[in-house]
Amino acid sequence: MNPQNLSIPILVPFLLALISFLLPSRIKWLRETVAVLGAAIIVYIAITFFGQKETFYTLPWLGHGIDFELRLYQFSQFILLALSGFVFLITLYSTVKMAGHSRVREYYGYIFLTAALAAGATLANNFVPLIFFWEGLLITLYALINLGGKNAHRTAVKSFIIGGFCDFCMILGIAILWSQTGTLRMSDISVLPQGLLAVSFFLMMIGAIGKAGAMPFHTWIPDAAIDAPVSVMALIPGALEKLLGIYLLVRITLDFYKLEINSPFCITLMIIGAATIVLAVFMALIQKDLKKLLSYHAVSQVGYMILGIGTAVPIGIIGGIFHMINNAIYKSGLFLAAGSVEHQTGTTELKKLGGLYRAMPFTALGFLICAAAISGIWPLNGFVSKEMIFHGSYETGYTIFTIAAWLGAILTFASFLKAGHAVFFGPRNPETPQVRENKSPIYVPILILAAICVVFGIYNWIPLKFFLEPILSGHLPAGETLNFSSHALALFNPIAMISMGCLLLGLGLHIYGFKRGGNKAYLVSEPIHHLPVLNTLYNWAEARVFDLYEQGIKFLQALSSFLFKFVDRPIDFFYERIVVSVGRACTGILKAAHNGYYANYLAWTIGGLVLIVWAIGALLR
Amino acid sequence: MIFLFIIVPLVLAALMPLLGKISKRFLPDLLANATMLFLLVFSVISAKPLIANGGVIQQAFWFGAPINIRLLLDGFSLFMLFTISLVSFAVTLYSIDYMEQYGAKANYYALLLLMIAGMNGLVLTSDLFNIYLFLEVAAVASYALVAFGQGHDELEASFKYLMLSAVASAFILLSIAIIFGLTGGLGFGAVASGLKTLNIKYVVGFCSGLFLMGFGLKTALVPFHTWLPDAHPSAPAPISAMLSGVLIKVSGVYAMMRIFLNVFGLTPALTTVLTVLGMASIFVGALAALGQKDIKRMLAYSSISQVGYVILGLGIGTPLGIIGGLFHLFNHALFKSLLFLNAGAVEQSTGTRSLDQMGGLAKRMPLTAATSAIGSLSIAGVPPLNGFWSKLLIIIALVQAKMHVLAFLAVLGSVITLWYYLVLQHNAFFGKLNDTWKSVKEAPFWMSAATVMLALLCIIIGLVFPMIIHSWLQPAADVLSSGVAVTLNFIGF
Amino acid sequence: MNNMWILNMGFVALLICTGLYCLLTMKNMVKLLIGVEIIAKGITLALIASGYARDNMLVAQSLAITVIVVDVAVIATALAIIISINRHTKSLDVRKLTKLKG
Amino acid sequence: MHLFLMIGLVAFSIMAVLSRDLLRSAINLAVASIFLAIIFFRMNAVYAGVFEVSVVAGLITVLFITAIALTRGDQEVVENKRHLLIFPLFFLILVIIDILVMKNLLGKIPAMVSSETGTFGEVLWKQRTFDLIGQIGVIFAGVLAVLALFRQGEKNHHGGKE
Repeated sequence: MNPQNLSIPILVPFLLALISFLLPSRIKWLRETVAVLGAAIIVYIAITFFGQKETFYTLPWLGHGIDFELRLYQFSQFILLALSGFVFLITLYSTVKMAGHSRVREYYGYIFLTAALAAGATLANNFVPLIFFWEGLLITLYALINLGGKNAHRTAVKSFIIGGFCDFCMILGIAILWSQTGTLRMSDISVLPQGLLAVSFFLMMIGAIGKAGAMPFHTWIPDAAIDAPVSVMALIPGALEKLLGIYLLVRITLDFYKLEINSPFCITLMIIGAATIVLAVFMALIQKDLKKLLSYHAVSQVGYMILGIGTAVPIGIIGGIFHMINNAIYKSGLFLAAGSVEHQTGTTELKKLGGLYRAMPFTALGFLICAAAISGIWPLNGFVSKEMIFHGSYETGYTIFTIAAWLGAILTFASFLKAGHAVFFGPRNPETPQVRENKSPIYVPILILAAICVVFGIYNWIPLKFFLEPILSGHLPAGETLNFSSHALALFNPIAMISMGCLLLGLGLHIYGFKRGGNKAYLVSEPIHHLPVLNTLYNWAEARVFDLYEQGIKFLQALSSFLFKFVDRPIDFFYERIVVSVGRACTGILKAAHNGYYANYLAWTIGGLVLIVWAIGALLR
Repeated sequence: MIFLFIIVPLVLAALMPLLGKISKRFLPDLLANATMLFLLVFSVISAKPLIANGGVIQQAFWFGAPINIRLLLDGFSLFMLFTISLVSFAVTLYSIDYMEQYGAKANYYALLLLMIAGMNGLVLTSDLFNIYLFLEVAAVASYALVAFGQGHDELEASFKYLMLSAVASAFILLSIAIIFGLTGGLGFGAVASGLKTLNIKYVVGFCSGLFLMGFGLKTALVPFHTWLPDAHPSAPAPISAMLSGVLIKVSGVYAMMRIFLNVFGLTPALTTVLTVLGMASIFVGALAALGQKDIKRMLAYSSISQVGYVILGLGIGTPLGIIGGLFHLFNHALFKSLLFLNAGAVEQSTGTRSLDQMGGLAKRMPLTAATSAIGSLSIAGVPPLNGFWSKLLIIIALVQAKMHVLAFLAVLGSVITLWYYLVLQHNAFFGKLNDTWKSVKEAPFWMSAATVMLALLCIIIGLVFPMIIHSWLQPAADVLSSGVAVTLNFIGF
Repeated sequence: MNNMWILNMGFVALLICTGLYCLLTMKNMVKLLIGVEIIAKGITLALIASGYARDNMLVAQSLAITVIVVDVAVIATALAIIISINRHTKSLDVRKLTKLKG
Repeated sequence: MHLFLMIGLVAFSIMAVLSRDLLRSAINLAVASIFLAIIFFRMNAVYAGVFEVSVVAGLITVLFITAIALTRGDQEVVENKRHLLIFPLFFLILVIIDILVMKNLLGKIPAMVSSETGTFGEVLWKQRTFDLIGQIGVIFAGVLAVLALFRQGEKNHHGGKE
């Protein structure tokens, strides 16, 4: 493949973004047509790139090792394909969902810009372009959230600051890495995390998991679920950020740093992963809004991926990556289904919904398959990847993490039973208006995603063989081969049995809660909500006590009022009285000096001449 | 044929009044823009490959016979040609809509073309006297263009400009006469070799003092800057852009640096004087700009300040300093013309230049506000726009040359720049929309096209500046930093 | 020959300083222009004197003629400006031209 | 003789500056030009001399007189009488400095030999062709400048700020 072609996946979406910004809004179907066709082109490009040989492309830029370098290899091909697939589906979906939005022109422009930047971040083989694209994604995310409702701006700022913090950590980490290794080319770096490099590992890890939305950098996602357009949620926190964040995390743990199994770094990752799974799923369980519930799951599932990658055993890593792609598929499917419901009923509050499966059969079908997949029901893809992660974490010997993951599985299933039950089954809520199925551009993407869930589950050798095993192939001891498909769907081993047991437990929990809640599906989680200790914790969580961002803001406010009184005022006094008055005095003198008299000006000129001639004479001596 | 750079605008300037009789607007607009586009393309496509192996001297032909016009094209002059063509193309584009209100478009374009012919001639010549001559061509055209509005302010500004400029030209010519009397030659090579054999440093010092004053006045270095805050704001906006964007650089910076670095050779004394003058300009310009209420006058003072940076960078004389200075020269040409064009758009729409009366115009003129914000941020040196990199290069060069105090002061000047540009941007475009401007409209198409083009260039160059430095600035800086040696090679001329 | 050049240059200096005095102190705009003209004379003289000293008369003459032509253009433009100003202000006093300041 | 002509030149220039009537100033300037022309003739600069007489003493004086006539009749600007006192003082100091500097320089500037051949026309045409282009440019510029300044406002006359 011609190396120069490597910039095409970046340039084409960029051009499309420009076109979208410039297209006149008068012609009705033009913009949608262009968007869908453009997205199709992006997918086509990604397909042609798939399966190519490893290719490098270097464009000299700043010199000193800071060049515009791209690299196409198995992993980035795969991510690129996944990215463009999601962009296509979301664009298709948006043609109906976003049609009435007042700023739809900007919407498509930013979507394509996001696609361009994400492709750039995937292909980058030099840290500086990587940072460039990475930061660009932050800006498009900010812009896209801003397109939402009236509180959107606050959430957008929140996401921007949290993302900015994580990216800052990453840049710091990269800087340390650069100073230690002397190169910025990503494919050249492979070091042992010792001393300063360990610090840089942690910093870069924060950047990666922060992008993926793990605890404690997740808090903007539930807020954005309410404020941002749902298609944005499906695309960015649902799919893109997971893909990119986990992609970078895998690069860090596999390529840049050589990690030993059960080294402190791996343990840290596993702790973060397990904590994210459990805490987020507890939060998800009690949510009474479908979109918010989904967004907490988006966080919780990241925990599985991080846990899987943190195990550092091949099956765990593959499981983590597989879970990343699976999660992106069913999570965007779920978000899109939620959007579909919202599009018809105007709400996503569980209380106001019910019995929609008759009216919206396709949406219901898609939602159920995706929900089953996320809960890990045999034989869907979620089951396969979760099993691999369970196996991986079990192999490390720290069973506690496996147990945490199982706990997460129980509650995930319970919460989706609740959500599915409340939205699609049970009696129709009299308050909701008469609804019918949406147009095909809305449910087709959902069904496609659901179909992929099934295919990747039953025929799991397809993704495993074509997408995932090549990634690890370079990292195995010689002679060993990978073959996971044999036991991927095996039900009859202890771990799978336990998982299945967990699902039964989840079902039991649901039935118990349903009975207790007076046969109201949206109340099924109340028994857990009102458990003695948990209740307090939940109340705190609702009050955002655990939200580092909100707490940070509060702390900053306190700090700033302190600084205002004891530091700022004195400085301000200095500034007001001295700097400004000196500046004003200088300005005043100069203004008075330019008095408009020609003779005065000429005198300056001649005086200057005399002075210069004298100075040159004196300096020559 | 490099000669086309001079003869094409000159011939068109001669034809313009006749064309104006045939068609009042269309033909002059079309031909002027076509000429600028031609010059721009010509400088990139045709002239650039010529200097692949260093400077060339090209002889002009008249009906097949060689005549005694030998033009020197090297990296430095090509760089200036490119800058002139680029800015003047934007300016003519802008003039299509803007100059409607003044009438006499043909006459206007003729003067503009003459000014460009003068600048191109100045840049391409290799003869001291021709420098003076073409400087006067550009200057006479610019006097008329400053006074083009025929109002009281315009005339007053033009008169002061003319009278001060005449003195400056006189001193330049006096210095040339003295050098002619000493060496008997006028070509760069002859003068450089003559001065080398004569070894009379005091007289050369005196002459460089005269040149410094003369070209310094054209450049608007403090204390020779006094005409600029009058003349640049009074001119029609495209002319303000042209004067601030290129004229002060070509007739001031280019001529000064060509003579000091390539003919006289830079001495430590000159370096000291240049850096001190540059520093003084930075601060006087910036502080005076801070107190301005008139948007164009503020921009004019800011030109003084920014040209100070250029002189500071070039005055250090180290290769990096020269690159930084030239890069800043180019960048300043871009964003200052952008800002002047924006100010013109605002003035045309609202009828005022006073910052106090504006406010909230971003809502009514979003494109102007956006491009103006880009220009302001760029000139204030906010990364990653182009102005940041050039200032950074200058400051690094100062640190390398062990002038730490100057480096600190340069940073301080940049802070003041940011300050008053924030004031400008805030007062003009942001904040509450003044009720008077409820019905204000965005600038017409060609005006917006010109400003958007310049704003995009600011961003693109900020991103790809290493390429610009490599392909355009490095040859120019090589010419300057090789000093007198490069001129002595052309001694046969 | 050289001393002749220096003598001439002395007179050139006198002429230029006279012109500068005129520019610095006079009020009438036309008078200022006369000052410019005197400086121009000094410069022309300097050119011719330089050519004379270097036995380069022909070049010096062509330079001097060019300078004179340039001068005419400048003076014509300046007079046009002065007449236009006079139409606005009905005055020739340069000290009243202080509207632009600060 | 040379010295006397020089002194005459300077004297008439001074009179042009100090004279309180503009018309007389202009005429004094023309006389100074004629002195300069004679100096040129004596220095073998025939063409320059002819040009000086015809253009400077002739054309520029005519321009001045036209301008003075066009602007006359409005408030006359009368120069201060004090100049008659101040200027001689200034001039005396100037002459002293001038003499001191020149005396210092006498004989110090080394000579360079350069010789030339050909006629004036050849030099102007063959050696300094580029100057002709510049001259054409300057003349154009001057003409267009005057045209631009004296044009009658078409529509939207911009200069209505009186």
